[in-house]
Amino acid sequence: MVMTPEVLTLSEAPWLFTGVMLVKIIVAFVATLLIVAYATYAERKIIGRMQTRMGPNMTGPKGLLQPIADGLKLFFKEDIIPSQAHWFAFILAPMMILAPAFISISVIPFGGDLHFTYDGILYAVPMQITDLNIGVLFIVAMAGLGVYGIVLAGLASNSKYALLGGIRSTAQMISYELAVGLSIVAIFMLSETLSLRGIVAVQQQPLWGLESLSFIPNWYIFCQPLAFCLFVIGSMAEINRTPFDLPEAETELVSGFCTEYSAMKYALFFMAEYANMITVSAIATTLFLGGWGGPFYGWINFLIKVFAFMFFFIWIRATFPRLRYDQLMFLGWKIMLPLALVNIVITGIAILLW
Amino acid sequence: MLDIYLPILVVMGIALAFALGSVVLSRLVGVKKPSEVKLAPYECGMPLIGSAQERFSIKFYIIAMLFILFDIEAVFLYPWAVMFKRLGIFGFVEMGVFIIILLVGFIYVWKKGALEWE
Amino acid sequence: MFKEFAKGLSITLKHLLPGNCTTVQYPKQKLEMSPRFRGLHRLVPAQDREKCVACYLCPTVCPAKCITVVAAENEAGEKYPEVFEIDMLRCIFCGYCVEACPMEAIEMTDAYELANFSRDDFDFGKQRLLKS
Amino acid sequence: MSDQVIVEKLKEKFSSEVLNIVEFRGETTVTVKKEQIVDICTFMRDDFGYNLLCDLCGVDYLGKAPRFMVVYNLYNITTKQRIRIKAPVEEQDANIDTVSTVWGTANWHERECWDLLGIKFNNHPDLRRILMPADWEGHPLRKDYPLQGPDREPYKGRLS
Amino acid sequence: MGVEQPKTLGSGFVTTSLDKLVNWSRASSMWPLTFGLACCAIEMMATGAARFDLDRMGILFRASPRQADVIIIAGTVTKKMVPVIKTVYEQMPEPRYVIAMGACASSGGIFDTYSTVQGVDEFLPVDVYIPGCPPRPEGLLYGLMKLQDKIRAERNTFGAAIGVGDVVHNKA
Amino acid sequence: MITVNHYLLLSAILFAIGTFGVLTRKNAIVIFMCIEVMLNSVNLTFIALSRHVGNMDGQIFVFFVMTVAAAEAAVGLALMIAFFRNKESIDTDDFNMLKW
Amino acid sequence: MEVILFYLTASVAVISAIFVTQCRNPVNSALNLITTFLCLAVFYIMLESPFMAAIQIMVYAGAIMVLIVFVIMLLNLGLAVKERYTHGMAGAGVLAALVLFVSAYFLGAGEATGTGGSVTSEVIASYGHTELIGRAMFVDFLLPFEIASILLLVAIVGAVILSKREV
Amino acid sequence: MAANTETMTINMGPQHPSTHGVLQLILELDGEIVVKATPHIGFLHRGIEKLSEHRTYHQTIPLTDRLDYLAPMSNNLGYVLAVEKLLGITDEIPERVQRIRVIMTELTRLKSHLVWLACHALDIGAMTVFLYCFRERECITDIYEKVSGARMTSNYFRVGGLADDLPDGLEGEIRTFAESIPAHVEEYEGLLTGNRIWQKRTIGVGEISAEAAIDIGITGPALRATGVDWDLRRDNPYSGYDDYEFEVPVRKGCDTFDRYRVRLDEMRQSALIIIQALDKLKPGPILADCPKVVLPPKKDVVNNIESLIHHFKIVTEGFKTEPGEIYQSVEAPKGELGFYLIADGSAYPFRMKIRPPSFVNLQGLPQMVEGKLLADVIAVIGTLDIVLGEIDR
Repeated sequence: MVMTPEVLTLSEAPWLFTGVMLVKIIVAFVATLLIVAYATYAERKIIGRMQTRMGPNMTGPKGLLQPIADGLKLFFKEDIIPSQAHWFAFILAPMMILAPAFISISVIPFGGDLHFTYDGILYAVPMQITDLNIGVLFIVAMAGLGVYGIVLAGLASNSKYALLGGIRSTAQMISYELAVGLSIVAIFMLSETLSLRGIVAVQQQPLWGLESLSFIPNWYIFCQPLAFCLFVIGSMAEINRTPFDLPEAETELVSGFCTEYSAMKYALFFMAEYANMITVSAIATTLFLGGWGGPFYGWINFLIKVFAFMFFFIWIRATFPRLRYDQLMFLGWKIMLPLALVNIVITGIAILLW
Repeated sequence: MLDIYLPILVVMGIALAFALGSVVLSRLVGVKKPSEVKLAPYECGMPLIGSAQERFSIKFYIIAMLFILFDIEAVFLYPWAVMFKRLGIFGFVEMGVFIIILLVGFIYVWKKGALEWE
Repeated sequence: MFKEFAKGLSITLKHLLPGNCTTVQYPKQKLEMSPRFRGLHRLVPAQDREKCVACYLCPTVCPAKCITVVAAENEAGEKYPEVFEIDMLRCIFCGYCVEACPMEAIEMTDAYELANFSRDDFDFGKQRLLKS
Repeated sequence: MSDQVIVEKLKEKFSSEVLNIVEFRGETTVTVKKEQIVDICTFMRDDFGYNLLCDLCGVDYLGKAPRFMVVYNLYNITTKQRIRIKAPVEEQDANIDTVSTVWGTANWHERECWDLLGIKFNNHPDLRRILMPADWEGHPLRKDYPLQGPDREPYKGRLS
Repeated sequence: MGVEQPKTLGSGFVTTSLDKLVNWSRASSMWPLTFGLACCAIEMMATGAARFDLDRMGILFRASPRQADVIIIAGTVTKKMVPVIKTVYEQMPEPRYVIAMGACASSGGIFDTYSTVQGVDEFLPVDVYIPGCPPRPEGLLYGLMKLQDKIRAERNTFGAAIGVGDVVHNKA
Repeated sequence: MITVNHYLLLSAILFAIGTFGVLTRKNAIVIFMCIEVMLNSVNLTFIALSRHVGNMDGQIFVFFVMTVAAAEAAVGLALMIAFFRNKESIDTDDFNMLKW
Repeated sequence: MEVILFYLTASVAVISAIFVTQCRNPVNSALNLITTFLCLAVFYIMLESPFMAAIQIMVYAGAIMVLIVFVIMLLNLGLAVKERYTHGMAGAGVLAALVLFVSAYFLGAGEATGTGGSVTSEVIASYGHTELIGRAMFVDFLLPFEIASILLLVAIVGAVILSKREV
Repeated sequence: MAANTETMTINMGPQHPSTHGVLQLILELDGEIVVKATPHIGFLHRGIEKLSEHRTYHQTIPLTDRLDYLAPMSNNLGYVLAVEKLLGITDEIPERVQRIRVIMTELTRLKSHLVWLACHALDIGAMTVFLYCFRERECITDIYEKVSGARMTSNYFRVGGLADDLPDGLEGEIRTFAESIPAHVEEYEGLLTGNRIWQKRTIGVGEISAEAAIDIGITGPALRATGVDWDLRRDNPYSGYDDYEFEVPVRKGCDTFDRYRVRLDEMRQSALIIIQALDKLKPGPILADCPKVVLPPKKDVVNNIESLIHHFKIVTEGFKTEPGEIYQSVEAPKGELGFYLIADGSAYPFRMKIRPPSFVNLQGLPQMVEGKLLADVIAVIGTLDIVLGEIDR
């Protein structure tokens, strides 16, 4: 006999709800942390290989303990707060940049429903920390908050490099936030929802609603290729990855906004970069690649797609030089922004004509 | 309401606790040997020229300002996009007018050279 | 434009494939030194003593002035260096001493693992140079 | 135009200025008085096409009078010819006019010359020390300046 | 005279293991400052490049002294450069190490002249000297491994971190 | 039980704080921020009342308030910068160009 | 639960709002103002208006405050600005506050997330807040919406003119 | 007053990742735009010119290695040629010596250009090119090591010849390497030349006209990228360069991109020259027949008392030259490297002035970057290919 699963709610089963929630959060959090740690390792390995060298292989077996050694070392380093720095903002900045990245993870669906029976009742629990009906807006808002980390780092450090790096970075991030924010509007026109879970659900239908094409999933990458390109380029810029890594551009601004940061606070910046990379990959997966849909079991599909994105980011980093600041702004404002608007108009016309 | 937002609150708490905890713990266990030079701002090893609190170009400000205005536009676009299929051609024209008016501003800014750096 | 981007990407991807790695894993693998490599000096021993006859050519020709020789005479009336010392920290491994030595009494080995903790560890006297 | 012809013409124009002409290993060196050095250099540049000032340096002939010599190595990119001009400078109040107006490159060369040899270049736009720290005392390339500096003995081996 | 025993956490199993852990992390993740002075800097770059690959040992070059652990003085130190090096070194967080790479940094080398400092140890506490002009990349790698040995031989690193006593340097 | 009055009281408090700030501070930027506090307190009132009466109008109003706030921020701060360039100060006492 | 959350957030909001007015350093003021905004977003969520909460963060915290912080950086007001205070008009502020308190008091208590009117909690839950906003905005408030674009246009032009170098 | 409140002075270097050593630049920035750039040098001033006055001609050779440490053999060559000219033995240098010198200096040019490209690309953010270039550079250092015994400071050329002959089998290795160069250059070009980002970063950046370049004295590839067709190897040939057929790459763009392409073309030409020289390489003596200058062969020293005395005399006293002064320049990878030697008849140079190309080229930096963006400064420093070792000496 097939039972319709109950939705777990706080009011009906408070303890179970809380327990499941905590388990989900902890799993997601630990997984993210692990991916963050090993993303640094993977990046060093992959870029190393692309550059005909080995990458870390002397710390632990195959160098697998490298991220842990780095983390521990930074943990035990002396923490310098420059005397003329605005100490509160100086400490707040790395947290402000890391926290939004982690918080954004909480609305991303990793997989379909998980069914389990407790106390004789079949429950369906989505593999997602929580599904907001404004999920995408939430992420955009969090990305907006992430800017403060960099602004404050630049402002608080009382160093010219940090100031310049912070300012550059902020201008860059907000410019591309706009392009990214506008590029995904076309998705909502198609999906008619802002909930990430809803968007994934729409993408699991056959392509363009045609049953004959059912072997191709209705991923938005197929009907919104322009939006996808804009999103990927824009988010690369938003998370300061090469070729948009100007704020940290070592060869210009030493370390940009984190020039004055040492020890664990620097580690947080470092982690935030990779956490942001994961977040962005996860969002791109959800919005354009059909989330957890695919040949394997839910979250495995999801992780494969996320890792593919991350590999792409790493690959780009190994290949391309860095843009110049004015070119970056040019690209953001004069190319991506109009293109995003054009994309919206085209999508609108297409929908109206369909 | 709490059903949905409680987990976010918890995640927020955990994320902040993690960030704060690691910073504070690291500060506690790190060696502390401050000196005047160490706490001075980094300047490639040279004595400071001028103050780090110098001003920078107005252009950055223009970028931030434009961002606000276009951000508002994006904010208007979200509910519109979600409602688009239900609003139909009417909604399309409506937003078209809105975007065109804003584009006028954008083109003005472009022509004024506020987006140029050289 | 996209063609060029793709070209760049393909070049890096090609190198990702196994077999392109050029790393020599130093402590495990070591490169073979060329026979002419100018590493740590060595005083060439003769039957019962060093070949060196303390002719002072090497300290004279040394551009870094890092060789100290004090000559003495043994019972047989042969000149020998009572002190022969090279300040390894100052030595620039130019090979002039080897070139100048008429007796071929000094040569350069392929030892390059010379790093050490303090200046005192670089006390390369006659005995140490004979052994190296 | 061969070197002889150029030298003859130079002599013609600045007969009172040219002190000495030497040829050594196929290179011509003209020694001139320092007073009209800018005019001579401009003349060399404009009339003979010596548009590249390869090198400018000072030499300290300690014990001779005049003690210093400022040397200009000129090159003509079109005819691929070189010529050398030297101008003596006395030890007392060592100075000479700058040629940075003739060739821009002289700017740093002259600064270096001032820095290392203490020859002043009149009308130089920016005569500061270039290689040594701004507060350095003495001019190290002078022959009477000890190699190791005034405050240190030369290194004589580990044992000393 | 009576040498006072340095204040430490003791040498119990736990403290020793913690020390080992901290030492291990420090030895496995030495980030040098991107700081080249002269010829040796090129060999330092070559060491970082594909054939010798410093990244294998977990070594990344960091541009800001705030994030660096090791300063490799690679090249001739001139008197004009001394204040700069001092400042940069001072701005590195503890624990910090100094490697004098090459003859010039170690002792002045061939440049026994007015403008050159005769060895960086005149003003910095050098941990490892690497002779050579310039040393081979393997020489630098060997020097870095020597430094790792030195770090691993340190005692009371954990104690010093939590504010009990200072690091005791044992002979490696 | 949180009633609409709670929200209204809170927004009154915030408004008062904002007003106080506007009236006592001299730093134009701080005054600007205080104005933002006041605007937000009004927004809170709008939304609370809109929910109270079960009508979307208030929320739409908030939307427009935000738009106006954004425009105001852009223009206001631009004014401030323009002023600062002339006077090297953003003290309101120096805003005396319009004094009669 | 909700009550605790309300009071907690409310107190944070009020305290940070006070700090906004009292901090000597504009940077601190700005940081506190961000906190106030975030608290208000929490209230909006409690009032079942998640879309408003999101745009509160996006527009206020994410955009307007960035601009303010930029200006603070731009004008180099980061550290120790000497400032005079006037307390002469403080009385007016207190008076304003009193008026508001009284008016709030006389309004009478009622359900915050009301059951009355057409937009009930159930409607929001089923139809979606964003959709409701969209409908209201693009059907009922068409003209203000278009006028908003003109306002933004004017703001763009004004701000560019004001901040251009020639002025 | 209002005008200068918006500039910001920042200090780039001496400890900065992209100043290629210890250059210090004081930049006045208006936003991202450089209003004024002032280079400060001298942080690596080691006193080589002064030191050479206290070393014999022979002992000065290792000093020249350390001038432009990216191209040690070019410096060796310049110095050795200068001393040979001073001694008047230029015509007595055996052909094999000249050929080997050409091979080694062209390898050096490749080596220097590889490091330049590596750093230039890294500065602009293409870090993979850096590693590829160093991979090829390792081949050259291997050749260096096999020839001279050191990877960098070769100290291989001697006045009147070479320290040693090429080891057996190395000719083949050099040939293989030289033949592989075009393919490698293709690879770098694949990553950079066509890449839009690279083009955007380099085209029109750091422009300087030919007139300005000559006025400042810029030489080498930087001058050739402004359209001036001048190469000392062809125009004032030395060491038998007139024997080879090669093109002098010239471009007219005056910008960073053209400087980049000129250097890449030079790399290809260098490979051609190496192959030609290898083709023409015949066995022969590796030292000139000038017993007063060159050391006698080692086996004679041991067996022949006359040679031994001779050996002692040259080593202890050094060789003496006629008094006189000469200026000898070579086309180093960075431009015209000149040695101005004054001899007073003793075994020591009376005055050695080095004309370092980077020193002069660096003077053009302010002109090239003022009015440009901060990131362009990095690109321009990279494209000037400066080496502080020879700037500061």
